Amino acid sequence: MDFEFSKKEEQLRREIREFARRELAGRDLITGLEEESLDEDWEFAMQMSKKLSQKGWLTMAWPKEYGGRDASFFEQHVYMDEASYRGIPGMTMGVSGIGWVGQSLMLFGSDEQRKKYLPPIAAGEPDGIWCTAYSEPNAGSDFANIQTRAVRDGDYYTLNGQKIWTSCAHRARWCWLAVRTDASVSKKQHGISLIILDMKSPGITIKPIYNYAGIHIFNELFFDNVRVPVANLVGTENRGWYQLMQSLAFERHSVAPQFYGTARRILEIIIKYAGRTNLHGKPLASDPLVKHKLAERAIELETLKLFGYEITWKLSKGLIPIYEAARNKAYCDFVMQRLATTGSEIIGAYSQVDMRSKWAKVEGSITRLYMMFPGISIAAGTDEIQKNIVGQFKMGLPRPY
Amino acid sequence: MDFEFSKKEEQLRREIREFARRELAGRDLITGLEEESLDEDWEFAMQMSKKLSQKGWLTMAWPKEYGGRDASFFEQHVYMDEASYRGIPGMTMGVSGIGWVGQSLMLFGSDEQRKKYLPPIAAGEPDGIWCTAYSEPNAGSDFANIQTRAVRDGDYYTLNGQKIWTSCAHRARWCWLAVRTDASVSKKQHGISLIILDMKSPGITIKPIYNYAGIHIFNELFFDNVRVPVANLVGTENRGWYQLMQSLAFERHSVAPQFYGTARRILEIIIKYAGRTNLHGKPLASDPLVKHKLAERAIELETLKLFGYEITWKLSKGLIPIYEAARNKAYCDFVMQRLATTGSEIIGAYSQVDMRSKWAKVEGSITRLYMMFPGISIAAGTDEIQKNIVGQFKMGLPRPY
Amino acid sequence: MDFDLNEQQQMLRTMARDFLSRECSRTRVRELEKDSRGYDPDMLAKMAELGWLGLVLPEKYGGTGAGLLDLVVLLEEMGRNITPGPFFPTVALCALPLIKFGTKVQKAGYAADIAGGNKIWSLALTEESGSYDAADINCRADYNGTNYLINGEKWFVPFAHAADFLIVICRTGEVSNPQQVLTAFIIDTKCQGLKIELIPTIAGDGQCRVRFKNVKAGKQDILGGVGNGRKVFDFIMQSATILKCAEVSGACQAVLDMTLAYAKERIQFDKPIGSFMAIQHKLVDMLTEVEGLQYLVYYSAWLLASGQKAATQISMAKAKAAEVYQQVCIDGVKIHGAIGFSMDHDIGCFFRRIKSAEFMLGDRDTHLSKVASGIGL
Amino acid sequence: MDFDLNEQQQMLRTMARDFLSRECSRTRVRELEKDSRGYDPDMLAKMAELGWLGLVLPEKYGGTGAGLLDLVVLLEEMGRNITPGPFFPTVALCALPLIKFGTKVQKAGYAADIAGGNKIWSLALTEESGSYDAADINCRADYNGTNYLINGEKWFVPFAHAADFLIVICRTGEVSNPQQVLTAFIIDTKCQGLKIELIPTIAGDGQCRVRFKNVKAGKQDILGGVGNGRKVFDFIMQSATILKCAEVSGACQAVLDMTLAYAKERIQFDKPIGSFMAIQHKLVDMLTEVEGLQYLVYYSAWLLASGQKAATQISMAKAKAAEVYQQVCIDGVKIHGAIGFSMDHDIGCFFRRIKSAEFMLGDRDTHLSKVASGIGL
Repeated sequence: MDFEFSKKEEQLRREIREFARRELAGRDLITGLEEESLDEDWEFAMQMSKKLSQKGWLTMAWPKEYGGRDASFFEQHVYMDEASYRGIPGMTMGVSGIGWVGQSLMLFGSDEQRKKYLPPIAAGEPDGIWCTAYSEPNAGSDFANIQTRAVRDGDYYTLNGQKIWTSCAHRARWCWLAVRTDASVSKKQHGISLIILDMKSPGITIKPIYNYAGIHIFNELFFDNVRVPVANLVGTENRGWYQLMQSLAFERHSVAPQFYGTARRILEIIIKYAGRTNLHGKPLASDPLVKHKLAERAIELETLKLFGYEITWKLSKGLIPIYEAARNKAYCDFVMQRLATTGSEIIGAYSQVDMRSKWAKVEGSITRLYMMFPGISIAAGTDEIQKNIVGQFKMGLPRPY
Repeated sequence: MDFEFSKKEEQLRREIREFARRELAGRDLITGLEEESLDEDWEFAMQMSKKLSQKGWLTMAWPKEYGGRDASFFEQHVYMDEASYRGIPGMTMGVSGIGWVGQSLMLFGSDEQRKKYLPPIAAGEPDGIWCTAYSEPNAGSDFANIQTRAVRDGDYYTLNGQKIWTSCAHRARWCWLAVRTDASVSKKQHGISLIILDMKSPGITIKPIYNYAGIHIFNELFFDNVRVPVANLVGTENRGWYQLMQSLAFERHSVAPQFYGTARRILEIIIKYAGRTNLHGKPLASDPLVKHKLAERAIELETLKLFGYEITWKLSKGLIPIYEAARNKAYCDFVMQRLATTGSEIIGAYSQVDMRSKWAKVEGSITRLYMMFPGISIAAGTDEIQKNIVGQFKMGLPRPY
Repeated sequence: MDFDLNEQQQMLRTMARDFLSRECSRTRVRELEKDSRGYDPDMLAKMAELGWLGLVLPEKYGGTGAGLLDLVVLLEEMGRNITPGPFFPTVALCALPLIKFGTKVQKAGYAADIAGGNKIWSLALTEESGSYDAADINCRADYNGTNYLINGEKWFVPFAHAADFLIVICRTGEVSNPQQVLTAFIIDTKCQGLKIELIPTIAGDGQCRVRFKNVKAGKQDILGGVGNGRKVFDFIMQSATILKCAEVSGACQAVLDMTLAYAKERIQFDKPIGSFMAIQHKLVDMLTEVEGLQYLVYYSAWLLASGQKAATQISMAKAKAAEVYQQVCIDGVKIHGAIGFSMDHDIGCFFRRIKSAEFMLGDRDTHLSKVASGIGL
Repeated sequence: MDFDLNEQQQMLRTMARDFLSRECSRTRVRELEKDSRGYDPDMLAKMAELGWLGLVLPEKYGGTGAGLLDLVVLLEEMGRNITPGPFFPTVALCALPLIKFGTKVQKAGYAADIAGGNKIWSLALTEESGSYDAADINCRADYNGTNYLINGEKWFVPFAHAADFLIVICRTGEVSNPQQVLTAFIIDTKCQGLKIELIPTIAGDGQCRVRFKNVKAGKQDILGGVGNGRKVFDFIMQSATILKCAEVSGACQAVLDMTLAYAKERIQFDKPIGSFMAIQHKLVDMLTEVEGLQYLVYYSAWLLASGQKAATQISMAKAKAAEVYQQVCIDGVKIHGAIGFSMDHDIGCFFRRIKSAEFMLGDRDTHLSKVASGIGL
């Protein structure tokens, strides 16, 4: 048993802290996806991505040949945690590329695909920005129900159909797309393929979806006879389902360290707020109710931290943490909700103040989290889906539906 | 909208209070079923039942011809609430008889059955004590799976099989018994009948089950060629399932007012304890954490009170409150659990002290509740079963399994 | 014992549901969130025509003299539809204390304009702290021999930017006994020294900061007598709070209704999602809490309306409302899945208002403390 | 970073699991609950033979000189099996502070007998209030020039009735600074003026009230020096608490295991009940909390063992242990249905111990307060 990070990992943490101090002075803490919404935020995030790439951090766990530096899973963990804690925009480059597209291409992609698509991601370039389109109006939790068709026609597929809840589509150069290539199969999971879509292709319509806090993260995508070269097929035709499952697992691996970083920062901000804010002539921080709520949140965060450590440790041992990723995702959602509600109780009426207004408290972090947590918790699979995975893969229980 | 009890109902409440003051002085508060465990408690409970009958309260909502006095549902409500609050043993006479057997016989029983079985219940006699045997080792939540056979043989049924979790069997004169009279049916719900079993019949073995707090409420019943006259069949052979559903609804109707009475008493006892007990030199009652926990419990109890009022009001209007009864049962379980855990946090280490020991605090009420609530919550249908009923009957949702 | 609405209340409910679903669709609600006024004067005028603004005002002032329970029914419906605008501050926060504490002259001068929908009112009570504890009122009104001069700030004043008059609760005495030295004033928003700014909120629901710099008030502007502000405050903390709870209760019902409908209609894995036990039981939990809240609101409103002690039950209702509304919105959005998270969906309108409902007239902890003292702690 | 046990710990775990499942079946646990001693001296002797009682004692006192983490592993296994008896008070509550604070003479005099299983020890700390706040220690030890005279009561002292020695924490100074004036004494239970009574508990787990009436203690009986009781107290509140958490963590694992097994095997509606979503997701929630607790226990034990600041994390673990153990037992019993409620079923053994685990060494609120101060509140 040993919970110590190595000297090298601690050194990395210090460098990231230093980088953030230098680059971010005075900027508000913006959680994750929100940077995709406004042009000025996105522009800043892209500048940061470039710099993070130059520091060698953006895709550090990738092999050198693809623009990484063979860093350990623990170093990557430290990056995710610390960069999230510091709120460095661009740290995930719109998520898809460094989150799962790169790793998936390394596993299933052709040599040509790796050579073409990986370097711009590693370089933090606009050409390395990806979106991921899985969901459709009738394929949410029941994800295998994909209807968007790709019909083969010589060297091309012709795409028709609709995707929804595609984050970053309005920023992306490429799309990691799940389509149905065989509609004749009896089992829905079969006949699905993964293809790479050039977002500049004619026939794509992007329609923004504003979330209920007015933030533009999601989009609808419509495909009207979009032509995609067959060379853009990833892996084997009609075997996309299994690749998808793997991609989703990659996605969930980084959830815990990343959200832990953000949440720890927010908790610290609230604690400071409680220390300097008086009510009835006493600091909020001296109120037993406030103290106990925040102590409970701190315990949840400490647990989340360890769940994050555990998954990284398992990855580092060459294990494939399936249930752990689903457990962590569900636990993150729980922790987020509790932190958001507790935070809002502490800042009180100010939790309804627009997060970018001059009257926002705690850098708008609580209002932002409160507005975003239900959406984040739905993304990458609902609570129910995650718990089903744990029930099946860890506990050996039958599928509950 | 009017939430006032009538003068008559308020008068009844005062009389019950008076009765309790006179009869119970100095006795500990014993919740519900526990009185069945020890002989001396049971004897006292039977004395009380007799007196309650003499006061005209025991079966007051029954028609006069069966020993009742045609009292309103609201009067019965007041009785359940106030007698529970005062902790009057014997107030439900082992539950079955006044809880559902009587009402069921009025609905489905023959004239002869009513004449024979109802008067001893109304009179609070030992011959009016019933137990109810539905559950079997493989028929719990899946209640239609009953295997105990009653095979017709001329004027008799011959019983073979096993029942379990039969409360009060060791005290009962009669048993309200669900058996399978037709094993050839394809749908399990068919082929079930309700019969009245004389507990003195040869071939019955009663095996006590002590609960994990060492209290004897439940029993196993074994039937070895027990002969039951066909005249003891209730209603129509093989139609017992529908009668059972109705009996279960009767059972759940009184859950809310009865538990509310007990819980209100316990909450008051804890509040008083918190007022007179010092910690760190201050009364517990001045600790914001204690205050807020108890305030939350008080809100839950107030909600439960209103749920109880609502069901009585609906019954009084001639409605058949099905989902309301299930909702109240599930809500009671929730409230019980919260009250037990909060109570134990307040009395602290004393919550583990045997409830009959001289060192028990708050009359042992918290320890008693804590030890009993999981069992009570399983009796008359688990949380899952109750919520399924609400989902189907109120919300129009499909059965979830 | 009777849980039913009476005939008049049933009619009012039907009328309100019809009117609001026609005039105040959720699409309209979203438009009004972006509108700088935050409400629709025409809609307000129609409400006045329907007699809603004067519902609880005596007939001699142009009202219909209905009771608190009728207003509860109406506000429940408004909550179902959200109904942005100054109805709540005018009627619940101001008209009731005006009728209760106003002098004949004040009532004669102001009430008819309220009933007619000609004047908008609001209550300036809480301050920068957001607290609804009387001890935290710092805004001062000092008597200079002829006038009171009001100085200080009030925060989160709903629709102050649209209001003609404010009831302002100020400290007029020394701090030694902070509860005894409050006074309520009626202030014309056009008066000198008053500055109103809109606070940008997530729901765009027209909450304002109001600053007072030597704002003059005469003796005739005092509501309820000098030093009696605590009484006015206590009255508002009961009557307005239970009305806010009625609104929240209606909102909870609406969220439950739309979520249940969606759970029946949304098919995943070839089944409506409402048939998955985890979803179904969540819906049942929502129903239980929403019904419980509704009954608690009715019960405490009835206690108040029938002149019984109601403070503890009202605080119970407010604490429960805060909790239930938040939980129902969160579960509702999650059951809706991604669609519930989009600006175009109605459920977001309710989600954005969670915190406004929670903090106006006192947060959960404030009311839990009141409940605790009510039960003898 | 490594979550794995080392080889020695893995061997210890295997050995403990084998031994305890053989020697300490749950049927045996139930028998011991009814036994007036509350434990089995033969079992204890065997544990001594296995080297468990001396596990963390230095070799020169007959111990094996293993570390705190090894003891964590062992106590986790004991928690899985409940293992009634004075192992915990002797080793976790007393041997560790004896080794840490004892004089050479004390260690030489007492340690070998502990390692050999010849003497049983316990800690007399909390009093009638049940509080683990140092300020609530009222039991006094007054110096009369030759001896200290101890007067007062200690409550919930585990296995005092079986103990040969008690560590007793007393107030030896004035009340002005209540935290600074504590002293720990080693008291022979055969001494005059000491009265021990068994408190009947639900779990029959041998907790006692100990009364002191002019019990004499000499300077040589002081552990850690006069006035240094607070240090002893703080040490125990960390090391013993994390060991209690390890025990609870093991118990939680056992409850989860038996509940999961039952959910797979119990058929209702022609399906294992674990396939109903509401049950399955409850099991998943249990797993998540049980794993979280286990890691938090390992982590804080590692912090302590490696000489880092550990107090906050230990309090986190204790607060979480209290919550998780209760929840897992309640859900476990409910999933078992009626059978889980019967005296013959193993799960009841765990249920009966919820409150003992919760309150020994400080309840949830006590530890949440420590966490709060640890995070800067």
